[in-house]
Amino acid sequence: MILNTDSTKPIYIQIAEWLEVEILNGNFKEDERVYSQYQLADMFTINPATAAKGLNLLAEEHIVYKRRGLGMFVSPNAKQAILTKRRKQILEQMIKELVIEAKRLDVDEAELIEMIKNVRKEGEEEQL
Amino acid sequence: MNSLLLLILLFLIGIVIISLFQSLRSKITRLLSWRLSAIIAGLYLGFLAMLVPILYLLPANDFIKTVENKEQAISNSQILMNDLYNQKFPSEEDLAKLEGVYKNSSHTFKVDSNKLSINLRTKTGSYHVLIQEKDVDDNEINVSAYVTAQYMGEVNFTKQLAPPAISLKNGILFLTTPNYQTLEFKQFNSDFTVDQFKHQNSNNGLSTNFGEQIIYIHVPKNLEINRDGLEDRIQLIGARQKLIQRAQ
Amino acid sequence: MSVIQCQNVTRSYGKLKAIDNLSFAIEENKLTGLIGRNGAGKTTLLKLLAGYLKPTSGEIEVFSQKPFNNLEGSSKTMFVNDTMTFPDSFTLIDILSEVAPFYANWNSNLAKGLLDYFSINPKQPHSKLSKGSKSTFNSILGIASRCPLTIFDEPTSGMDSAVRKDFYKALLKDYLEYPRSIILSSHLINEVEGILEDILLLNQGVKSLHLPVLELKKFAIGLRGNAQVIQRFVEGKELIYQEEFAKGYLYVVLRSELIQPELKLVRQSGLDVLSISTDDLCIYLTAKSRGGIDYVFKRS
Amino acid sequence: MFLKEADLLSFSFKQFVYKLKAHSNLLYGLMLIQIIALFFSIGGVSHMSSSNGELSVSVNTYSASLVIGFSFIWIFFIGILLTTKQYKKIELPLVTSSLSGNLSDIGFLMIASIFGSITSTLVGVLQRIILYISFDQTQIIFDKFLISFYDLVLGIVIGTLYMILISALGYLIGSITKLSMAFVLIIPAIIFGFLRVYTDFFQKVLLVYTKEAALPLFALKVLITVIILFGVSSLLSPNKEVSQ
Repeated sequence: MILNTDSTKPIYIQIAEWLEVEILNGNFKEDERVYSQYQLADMFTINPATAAKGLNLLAEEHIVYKRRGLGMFVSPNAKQAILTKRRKQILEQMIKELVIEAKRLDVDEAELIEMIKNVRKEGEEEQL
Repeated sequence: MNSLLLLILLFLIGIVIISLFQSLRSKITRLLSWRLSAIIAGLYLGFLAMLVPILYLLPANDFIKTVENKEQAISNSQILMNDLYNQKFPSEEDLAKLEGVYKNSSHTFKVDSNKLSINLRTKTGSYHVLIQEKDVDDNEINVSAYVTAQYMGEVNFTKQLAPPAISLKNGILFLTTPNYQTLEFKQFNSDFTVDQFKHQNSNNGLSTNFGEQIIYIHVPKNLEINRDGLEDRIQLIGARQKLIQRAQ
Repeated sequence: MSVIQCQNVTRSYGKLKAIDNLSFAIEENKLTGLIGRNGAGKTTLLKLLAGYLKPTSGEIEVFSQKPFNNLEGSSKTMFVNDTMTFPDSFTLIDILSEVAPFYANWNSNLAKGLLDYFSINPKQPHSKLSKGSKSTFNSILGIASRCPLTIFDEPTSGMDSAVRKDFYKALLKDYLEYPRSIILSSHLINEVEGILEDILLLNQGVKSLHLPVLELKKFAIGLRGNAQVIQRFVEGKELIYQEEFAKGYLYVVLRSELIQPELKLVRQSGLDVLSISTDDLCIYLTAKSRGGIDYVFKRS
Repeated sequence: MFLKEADLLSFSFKQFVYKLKAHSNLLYGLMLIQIIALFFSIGGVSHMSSSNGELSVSVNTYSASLVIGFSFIWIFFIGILLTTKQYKKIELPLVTSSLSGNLSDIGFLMIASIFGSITSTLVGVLQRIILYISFDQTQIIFDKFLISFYDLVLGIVIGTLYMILISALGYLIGSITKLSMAFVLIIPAIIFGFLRVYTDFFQKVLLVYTKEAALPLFALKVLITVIILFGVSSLLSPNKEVSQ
């Protein structure tokens, strides 16, 4: 996995997000040990301190929990926590930007909803 | 001052060689790893070390050996010369026995005249001619050439001298010194490092001791001897011989 | 425990002060980047730390000892730079085995493995290597020596980008396996940023900042928009960088803490709030004159 | 915690081994110079002849003295060479301090001196064999043709002592020149100047060594001088920064 070092998004957040995706995809089950900071550092060629920061971010959000001496484990309800967080933070932020952009482009609310519906429909068709 | 100049010259040669080598080195030694250098060093050392037993095994029979008693030989020669100047003449038997004196050559001639004159064609004054009358008249002239000890440094080269050419013609005995002779020797010295600690005064100035030649001529009884102009170099030993023997 | 402690270190060459009153400390087992532009004094500082040079004034302690002419210090320090010389009588593979006895933690397999991986012919002398291969080889020595303090001075100069990436990967992997204090100097921060823990930014011999990389991201913030509006917010505040990119439009960079309380207000007044990449931040911090290259063109 | 002296010695020794391998190719210089000296001395180092009117006797004297002398010059230059930047630079990637660097240099010079002395003395044997083959053997004076084994060993020991002394001198001169390049000009000027003005004094100093006929005393003199020369060289260098 290649990190985007040019991005203004800090690497540790990219790490945290990547771990969240792994959990969402079911690659880590509840109470399963996630990668240690050193494994992450090795995998992404990043400083272990950066990796640790990413893990701590997840710990603060109770997506993972620490067992002393054993490492970080996926919290029960981690998936739910991620979903909630992402909905709350990321989706809301995106929608905010979407609304602002729509305003700039003179797209009214009904039109915007219609566009969203269309995109969703296309996505479902592709999946089939 | 001269040796200082030589030293500086050696120094300069050293500099030139080393700097030359340095510039070459960068090109050559790329190929020469330390392993190769070590091997070459070992071979060089081993080769040189191997030469030591070889040196000891070399047959040294032909070498000039300086085992003779040089001091004795030289002093014998000197005493002999003194005796000659003092008109004390040894008999030929004594002369031949004397250490350091070497018989060069001997000739026998038939007398071809009732007179004998001597033509001494020598380049140096180191020829002494002794003429002794025999007890009998056997019509023969016996000529022997002797040479006293000759040294250069420790090397006795007495035996390497060519004898004078001697011939008799019409009552004239020709004594001719040989052609200019050159003798060469090779001497090995210990290195200056060792010299310093070998308590010997190895002053490199080798002293040379040229010897003298004595021509002993036995003539038949009653042969007339003509030694005009050469009285000091040609001595007649006759009746006086016995006197000398008694004195000894 | 501090591995390196510098107190008011100055080092001058004649009148020029290459290092000017520098004080900092580096903790054990950290991977620190020494960042600065060409001529910022990076190499001088590293030579001071490695004990090649003596400070003109001030105190340097490496492993609690003065590094200059210090055998014990030298045994714990490896200084990789592009002037390392090895005798021509050694091939590269010889060098690896000859240098090994000097360093207690030397990892011979790693050294040979890396030499093999980077496919440098091990049967040639060091002086025949190309610049890139030389850098690679020296870096291999730096990694394999596993010295408690390993210093790399511009280790990647001459390497192609694939080798660079591999080198950083190798360095990080070995660092994870065998943690030690590493200083890595570079003028290209975005290349090393990821693997660093701390950054020491040097500007003309003076310390610009010494921070964990993670904090560097939040260190400064950029505002963009109407010049008059911006002026209202930044009045009296120290700016790191400022650029008038179009008439009436201004782009300024300043320390985040100065503007943090008003950030909401800033956003509401229609200004763009931008985060600054470490790369840009370092450029801004070490710029010779405020305004950048554009300033030169505007003046002429 | 470790003993610092043991540390210094162990690192100096490691450096010495490293340098022994690193500078191994300096040996070719020695070999070359010895071979050249051998060629020069095959003609004889001195020639004596005397003659009277009918006879000229000459003695050519041979010895390996020239070879030894050339080797002395070689070691002198090696002494200087080791102090040069080019040669000092190889210490840098190693664990080093100026003292360990000096000690390893001294170790190298000693080995070089021993090697130089052994080979140059043995070249004397080679010379004898070459001359034995090429000359009429009836011209060779037996005396001293065979070097006694004792003389060989003695020659090697004395040669080694001299070479160490000379290398220490070269090393000191090199170390002084490292302080400032000005000394490159000043030192020869001083040496030649003093040689002219204080010739007697220099000769006396030289005689202290060359006229000492007691081996233990000579060894002692050389040892003390060498310690002083190397000591001064070592004292000169610690404040020297590494310039590249």
